[in-house]
Amino acid sequence: MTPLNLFLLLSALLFSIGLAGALTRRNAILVLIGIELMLNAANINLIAFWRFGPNPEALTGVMFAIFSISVAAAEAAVGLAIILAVYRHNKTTNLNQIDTLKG
Amino acid sequence: MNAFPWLSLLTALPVVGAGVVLVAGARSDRAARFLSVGFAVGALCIALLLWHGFDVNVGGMQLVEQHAWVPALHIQYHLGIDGLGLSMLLLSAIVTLISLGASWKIEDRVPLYFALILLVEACLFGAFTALNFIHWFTFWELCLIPAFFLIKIWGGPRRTPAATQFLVYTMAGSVAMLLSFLAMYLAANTFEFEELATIAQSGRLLPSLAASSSWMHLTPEHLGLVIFAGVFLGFAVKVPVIPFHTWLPDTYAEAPTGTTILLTGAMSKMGLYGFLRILVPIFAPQMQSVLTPLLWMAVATVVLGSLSAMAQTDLKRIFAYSSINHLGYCLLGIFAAVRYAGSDAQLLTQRAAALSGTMLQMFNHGITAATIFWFVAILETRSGGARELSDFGGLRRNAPVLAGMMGIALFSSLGLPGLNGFISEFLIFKGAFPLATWATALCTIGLLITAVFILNVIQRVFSGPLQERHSNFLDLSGKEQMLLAPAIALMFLLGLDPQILLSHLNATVLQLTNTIKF
Amino acid sequence: MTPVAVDQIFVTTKHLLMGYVPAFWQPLASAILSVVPVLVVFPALFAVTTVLERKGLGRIQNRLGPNRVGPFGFLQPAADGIKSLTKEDVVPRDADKVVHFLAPILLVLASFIVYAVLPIGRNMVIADLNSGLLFFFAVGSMVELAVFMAGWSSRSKYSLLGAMRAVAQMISYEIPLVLAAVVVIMAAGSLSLPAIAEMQSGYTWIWPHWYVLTPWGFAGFVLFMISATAESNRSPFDLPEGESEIIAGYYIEYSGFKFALFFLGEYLGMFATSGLAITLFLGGWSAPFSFLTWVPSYLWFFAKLLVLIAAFIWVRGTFPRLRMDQLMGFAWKFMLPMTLVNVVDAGLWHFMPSGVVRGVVCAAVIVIPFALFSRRAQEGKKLQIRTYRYAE
Amino acid sequence: MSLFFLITAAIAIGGTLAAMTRRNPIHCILSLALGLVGVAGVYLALGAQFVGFTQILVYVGAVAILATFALMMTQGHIVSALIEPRRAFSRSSVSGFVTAAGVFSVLGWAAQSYRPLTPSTQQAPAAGAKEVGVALMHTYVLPLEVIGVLLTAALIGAVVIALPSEEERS
Amino acid sequence: MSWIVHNLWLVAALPFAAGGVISVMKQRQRTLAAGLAVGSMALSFVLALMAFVQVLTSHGEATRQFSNFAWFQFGAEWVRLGWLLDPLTAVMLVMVTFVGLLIFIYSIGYMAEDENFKRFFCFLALFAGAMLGVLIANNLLLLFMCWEIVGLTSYLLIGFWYEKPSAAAAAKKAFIVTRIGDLGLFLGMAWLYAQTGTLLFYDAGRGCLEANALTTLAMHTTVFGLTLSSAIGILIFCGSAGKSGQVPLHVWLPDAMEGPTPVSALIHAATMVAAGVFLLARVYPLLSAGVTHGMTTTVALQVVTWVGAITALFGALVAVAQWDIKRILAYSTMSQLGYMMIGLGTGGVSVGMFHLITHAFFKALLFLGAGSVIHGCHGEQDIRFMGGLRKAMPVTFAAYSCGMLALCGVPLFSGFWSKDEILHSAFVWNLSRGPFYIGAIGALLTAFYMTRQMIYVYAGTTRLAAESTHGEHGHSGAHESPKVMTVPLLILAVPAVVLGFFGTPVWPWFQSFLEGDTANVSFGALGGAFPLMIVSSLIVFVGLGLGWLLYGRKLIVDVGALDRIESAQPGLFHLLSGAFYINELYAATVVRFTLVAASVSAWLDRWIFGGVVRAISTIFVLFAKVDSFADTHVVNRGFDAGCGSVSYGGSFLSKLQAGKVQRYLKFVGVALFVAVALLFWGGKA
Repeated sequence: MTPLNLFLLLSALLFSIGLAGALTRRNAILVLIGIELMLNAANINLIAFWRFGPNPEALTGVMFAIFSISVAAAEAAVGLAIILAVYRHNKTTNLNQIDTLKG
Repeated sequence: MNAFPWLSLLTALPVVGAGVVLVAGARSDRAARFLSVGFAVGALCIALLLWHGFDVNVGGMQLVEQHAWVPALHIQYHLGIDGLGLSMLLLSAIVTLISLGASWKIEDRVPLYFALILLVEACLFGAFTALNFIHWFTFWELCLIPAFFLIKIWGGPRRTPAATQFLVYTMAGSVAMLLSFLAMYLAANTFEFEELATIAQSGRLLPSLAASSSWMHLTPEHLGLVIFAGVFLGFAVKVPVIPFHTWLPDTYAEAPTGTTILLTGAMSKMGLYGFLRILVPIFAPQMQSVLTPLLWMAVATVVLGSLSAMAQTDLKRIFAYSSINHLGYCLLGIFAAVRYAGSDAQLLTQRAAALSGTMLQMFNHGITAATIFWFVAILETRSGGARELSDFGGLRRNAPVLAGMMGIALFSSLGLPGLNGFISEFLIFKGAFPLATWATALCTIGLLITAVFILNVIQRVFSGPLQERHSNFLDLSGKEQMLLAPAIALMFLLGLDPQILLSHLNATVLQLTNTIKF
Repeated sequence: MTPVAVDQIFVTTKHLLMGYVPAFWQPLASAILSVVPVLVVFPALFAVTTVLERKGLGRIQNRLGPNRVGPFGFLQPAADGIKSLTKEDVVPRDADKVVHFLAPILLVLASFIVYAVLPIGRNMVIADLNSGLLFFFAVGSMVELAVFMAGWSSRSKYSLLGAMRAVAQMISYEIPLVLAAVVVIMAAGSLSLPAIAEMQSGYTWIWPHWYVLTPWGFAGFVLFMISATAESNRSPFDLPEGESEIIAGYYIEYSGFKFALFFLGEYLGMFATSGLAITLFLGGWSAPFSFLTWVPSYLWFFAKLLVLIAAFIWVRGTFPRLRMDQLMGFAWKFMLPMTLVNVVDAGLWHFMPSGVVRGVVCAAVIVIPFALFSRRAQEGKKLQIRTYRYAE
Repeated sequence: MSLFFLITAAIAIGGTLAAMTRRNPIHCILSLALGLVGVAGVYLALGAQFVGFTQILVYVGAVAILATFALMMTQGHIVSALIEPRRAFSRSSVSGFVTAAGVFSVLGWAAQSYRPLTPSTQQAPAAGAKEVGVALMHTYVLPLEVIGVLLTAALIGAVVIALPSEEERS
Repeated sequence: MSWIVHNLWLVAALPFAAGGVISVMKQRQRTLAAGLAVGSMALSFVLALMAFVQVLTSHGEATRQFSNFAWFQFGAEWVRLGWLLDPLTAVMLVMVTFVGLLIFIYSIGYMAEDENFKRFFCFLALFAGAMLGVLIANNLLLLFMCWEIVGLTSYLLIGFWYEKPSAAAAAKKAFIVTRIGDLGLFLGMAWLYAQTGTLLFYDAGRGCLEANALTTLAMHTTVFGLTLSSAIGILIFCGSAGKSGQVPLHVWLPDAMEGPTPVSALIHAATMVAAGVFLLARVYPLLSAGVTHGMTTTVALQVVTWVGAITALFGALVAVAQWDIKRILAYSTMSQLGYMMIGLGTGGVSVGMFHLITHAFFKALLFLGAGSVIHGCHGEQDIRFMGGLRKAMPVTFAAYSCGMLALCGVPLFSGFWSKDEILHSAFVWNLSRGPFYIGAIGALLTAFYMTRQMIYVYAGTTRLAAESTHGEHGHSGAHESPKVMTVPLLILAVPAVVLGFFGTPVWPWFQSFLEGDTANVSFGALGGAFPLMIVSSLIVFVGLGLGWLLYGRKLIVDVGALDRIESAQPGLFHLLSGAFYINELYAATVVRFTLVAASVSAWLDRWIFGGVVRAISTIFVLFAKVDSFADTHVVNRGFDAGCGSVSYGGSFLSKLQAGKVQRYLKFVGVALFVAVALLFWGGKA
């Protein structure tokens, strides 16, 4: 069990927690939060691999994490805006009641 | 002088100006006009400062600014000027002022108009200082956008098709050029003009082209020709070279006259600048191998341009074609200069003469054509928009000063000695005659026809009995005379002492002369 | 004792004390030795400030202010403290008790943590992080969360409204706040606050190298202070508390010591942002003239801090409160563009050769847009003395 | 294996677990903020100081606040409506937990059995503001610009999407 | 070198400066304008005299002095300009400044009533400056520049009464026709420059008219077997043919009489048209380069001679049948210019130049006389409406007679000596006698048409009162002109009579002067020339007699009466009066061709070049249409059919699409589980 494995394990755990939340919660906002959590777990992976990787001077993992955070922020903004719009339309954020995409 | 990024400042100034004009001009059209002139004067001052600080003994680039832009693609922010670039900067600055002067009477959406003009100026500055293809190409294309809107919004009755034609046609040329440059990038892995020229002159370009893009199994020579044709097309449309000129008369005629001034005075020089900066150093062997058709094109541009001008009755169309004709001489000079001349010192001198003449002609034509269109704008304003030859006649009675000053400008365009046009045409013919004898001899027809239609304009507009409806035609006011006088004075100055300009161009000419290798 | 020794007296004392601590405990001891003085000094300053503010406002409003407790009322804070400690701690029945309890704590905590990176004197900083400024803003943003928690957990319309107002306002003004600070980062090339302060500690003849003395620095300072005022919800941007509309905003349902904690948190935040402004623009702990360097650096820091606090008080006593739309419009239409222009200006400053020309050009670049924006802002508005018309 | 890492990892796990299990969404968001602070701590433990502070600034300062705002603007006024019913053992929940557990099992197994091909350098490299800035302005300038465009687009897009439509406003 | 050589440019610069100053003056500052112009011209005259004296007092090589300077650079080379003082320049300078000065003075009277008085003097001064610039230039480029400015001022002056459409058209015609010739000159110049690397005439052995360059030029042959020097010479001759109104570029000269009469006198008789001859004289070394002992002439000189001969005859013939007093003189000028060309081609510089100088004086005299007549007759120019002016204008008549006799070549008058010398050299030309015979016929015709004109204008009684098409002034009767006009006439009459004595065969001072020698009196030379003198005198008298016979015996009284020749040979007369219909020929060929070419070019532009562009755009539009057609009718229809079956299958799959986002996510999660599991267990195994 190296430190790297420990970080990866943590990341896997956070990822799974996020996934569980995203799968079981009914509130769209919380589902979104779960997804954010999964992104964070991925970021931990990036940083960990950077830190314990063969070439940490390149800062590749850090850069990737920064960009990932930026993208996550953008995603959150747009996602929440969409939830707002959907709420205005359906008067609910319960995902069980939002199924207009039904085939 | 060297540490400070003067060229960036020069390019940025009109952009800032455009912003300020837009914001501050929102309330008062007058403020917009004066502010834009203020910024244009500022740009001219910087250009003059550059002129003053320029080292005339250096043939290469000066005031170089070089920073990595997108390092992964070898795109650089690379600025610099040599004599040619410097003269073009000065020309752009002057022509912009003339354009602003001629646009003074614009009443519709004034701040936007003047801001767009300043944007065009910025793009011109950018294009004339850029030394990296991507950087240069950005400005080259960016230039079209304000020009497009200027035509589209303030143009004549048929402005929409004209603007569209202008945009699409020049875009088509640019796309061809872009493709060619991408191919060269694949081969040479650089967008730098100077590096490309070095590679081409050492003969390494064609083999690597063939290696990197072996398209349809062409031989390296043919591939080189195809690449050359792409770049040539881009410039040929811009200059324009007959038969790629059909956008020009419509555009010039429909554009507001202030814009026409910019188009003919400065933007058409972008094409010739490209010929001298890019085509000649990189593609001299290709040009040499298709020299005969090229010379035919130059002759066609000169002769057909002038003949078509003769057949027109609309003043703006006449001078639009006249512009084609005058730029044809530049083409003649450039094409003659790339003729294989071995190492005969005598012929090298001819080449230098042709190139000097070409650069001088670019400047002179800019000044003269811009001034003539300014006069056309004045005529147009005073006659309530009339531009047909038959609308005028005998104006000299009411407006002797206008007739005199416009006459000087017209005779300058005709190539009268003592005015600026003559020296450049003489140098071109002097240099081109021994290098491309028959083409040069044919081009003299153009000189004659030019005289015919210009005298025709003078006769139809200023001579003969005065038409009834122009009985209240006003002569130039004192203010207008003051504004026009510098342009006229410049014509005399350059006609009598061309050394002013040539001293700055000469080192560049020598360098260019020596870089043409086969 | 030499001036240097006086200047470094706290540092040397700490090192001296550290010598008596076993190696294993040294990190902890060092932290305690650094943190405890901060925990003592700034609440004390809070106490002094409240009485100063009340007296100052009183003078501005042509009354005396507190004058009953102690000489000139200077023991008023002590009285207030005792009062708030002994008051009943009321928690609304419907309130979310845990969050209601955590909110003031988080607020004060966040306000305290930011002092970790603030240099209050030469070599006097708790943690010299190389991303110190980022740390400051990152932790500062937690305050918003605390405010929201307070407002939401109270289950009261007023407090929720106040919280939403406060959060919207703080988010809006955080952008100009950070952008105003960016110019300093550009100039100093560092995010470390001690390094930024060090950069400004030189002198030309007698004049210091403070950033506030450059065109962009001056503009940045003014913009920063405006944003900081809004960020700490102080007048004239104190809408979240707007007594006349929502009584006291997000801490309306708090009482007793929790209420006092909110008060403390607000003032600590104000001190912290003022301290940051001092560090970024006013040269931190450096003396204003080269011949005054013998005065210990921490004294300079606190002197500047007091001046800025006085300015806050003065502003509070002078300006009327803004309307919500004015507040937001001001943030997005004036502050944001101006800070962006200021960033450009700082870049220009960096690339131009130094000299009078640079000063003039850079000043013009910031003054002209300022004139244009403010004229644009006043367009179509009749500016005249308002006559109040009472409700009919 | 520092104490610091253990504490932050515990905060992260605890916070996120709470975020995903609390019934009151506000509590969820607040716990999430706590959990993400923990994650930021993990970053710090890994030596990525800049990323850590950025994490706090972005997630605690922006995303969490944004989420609360969204919550307030959807059902914030009805507190009871926010609270989700207890239905931990409904069919869909169980299947969701099972899926997540399955994913965790494979990921965790992969994580603990991973062995790097090349050994790591022992010394943690500097990843402070300066280094990150230099890298952003040189090697990663194109991605940076792309991200800038993306954020601008997201900003505009979010505003446009969230704007009430014409008839709703009138 | 003396002061005057260094400052020779002042001669040209002074009138230029005067012109420049006048151009910016107010319209009403008439006296000042005239004073400035005349004053500058007088100063130039003084300078010209100084130059003349300078040349006169120097000997041998020193007679040719020059001063060069650098103008501008291209590449490694500099273009250098300079001025030159040699006998040719000196003589021309004195002639031009003297005649010019007199004509300036004359103009004060002639133009007194014109509202554009100031502008007139401005143009005159500019013209004088440019003309003097042509004379002093030591560089073909500088010469060409001044040459063009001369053309411009000529254009401006012909079109001086711009409101008259005919004047404006004539001005344009003059400029364009001369420019055709100038283009030849331009090309010749470019060629010469390319070959010799310099355009300086004399540059201490390196000039293009000096031995080194000429030897090279004469050695190489180029197109049509011409030597380079001849080919360039012929191109240069194009220029001088245009300027000097030689066939076939003569058409502008008669039309140029639309300008004010002093202009006709100054520009189109005395100076500018002579500039063509001067140019040839200047580049004579080039034209004659390669003349070996065995051969006396070159192709270029032959061309010059024959063109001159044709022009001489042509002008004389046409002049016979003209009614306009100035047109007669114009065609006469053409004819005389032809003589000069013959002289230059056969006899060399001195022969041609001698006639140029004498002609300048007597033709200026004749034009000014004609101007005086027109002035006296209130603007009437048709000789049929004149008559009997001998009594009304005695001074003019006397002066005019001198000029007429000199032009006819009556013995002892100046024209006699110069024309005789031309005929002599043509006679001894060893290639052909053709030019001599043509010249002799021309001389006969000259005497004839001048007699006709004299009789029409001065003899008999006045016909001015009769119904006139032009006499809108309403005055009746002619009057003598003011002193300011007649005095120059009288002054000019003197050289018209006596100038010839400076170049008689006995004492060929002028010829020697031009060649830098001193002249000796030798009556022996007379012996060789004497028989020819007798013959030419006879020819002149025959011409005079013929004229008197036809017109003098019975004077014309009726305005509408037919000309004597017209009544006898109407076809011939109309051919002559229509100037052989050359104008019409040009209109039908060259001009029409150009116009057609212009419209063809415009058509090309519109339909071919533009058409291609339009065609391409149409093709694209067509493509788009075809595509959309295919889309709607082919693809969509087929697609619809296909879709039916697909949607049937899809309806089954769509059951999976419950629209529940989380269900999708669950699928993804399961997929992830499976994928990772496969990856690890499958990949490791």
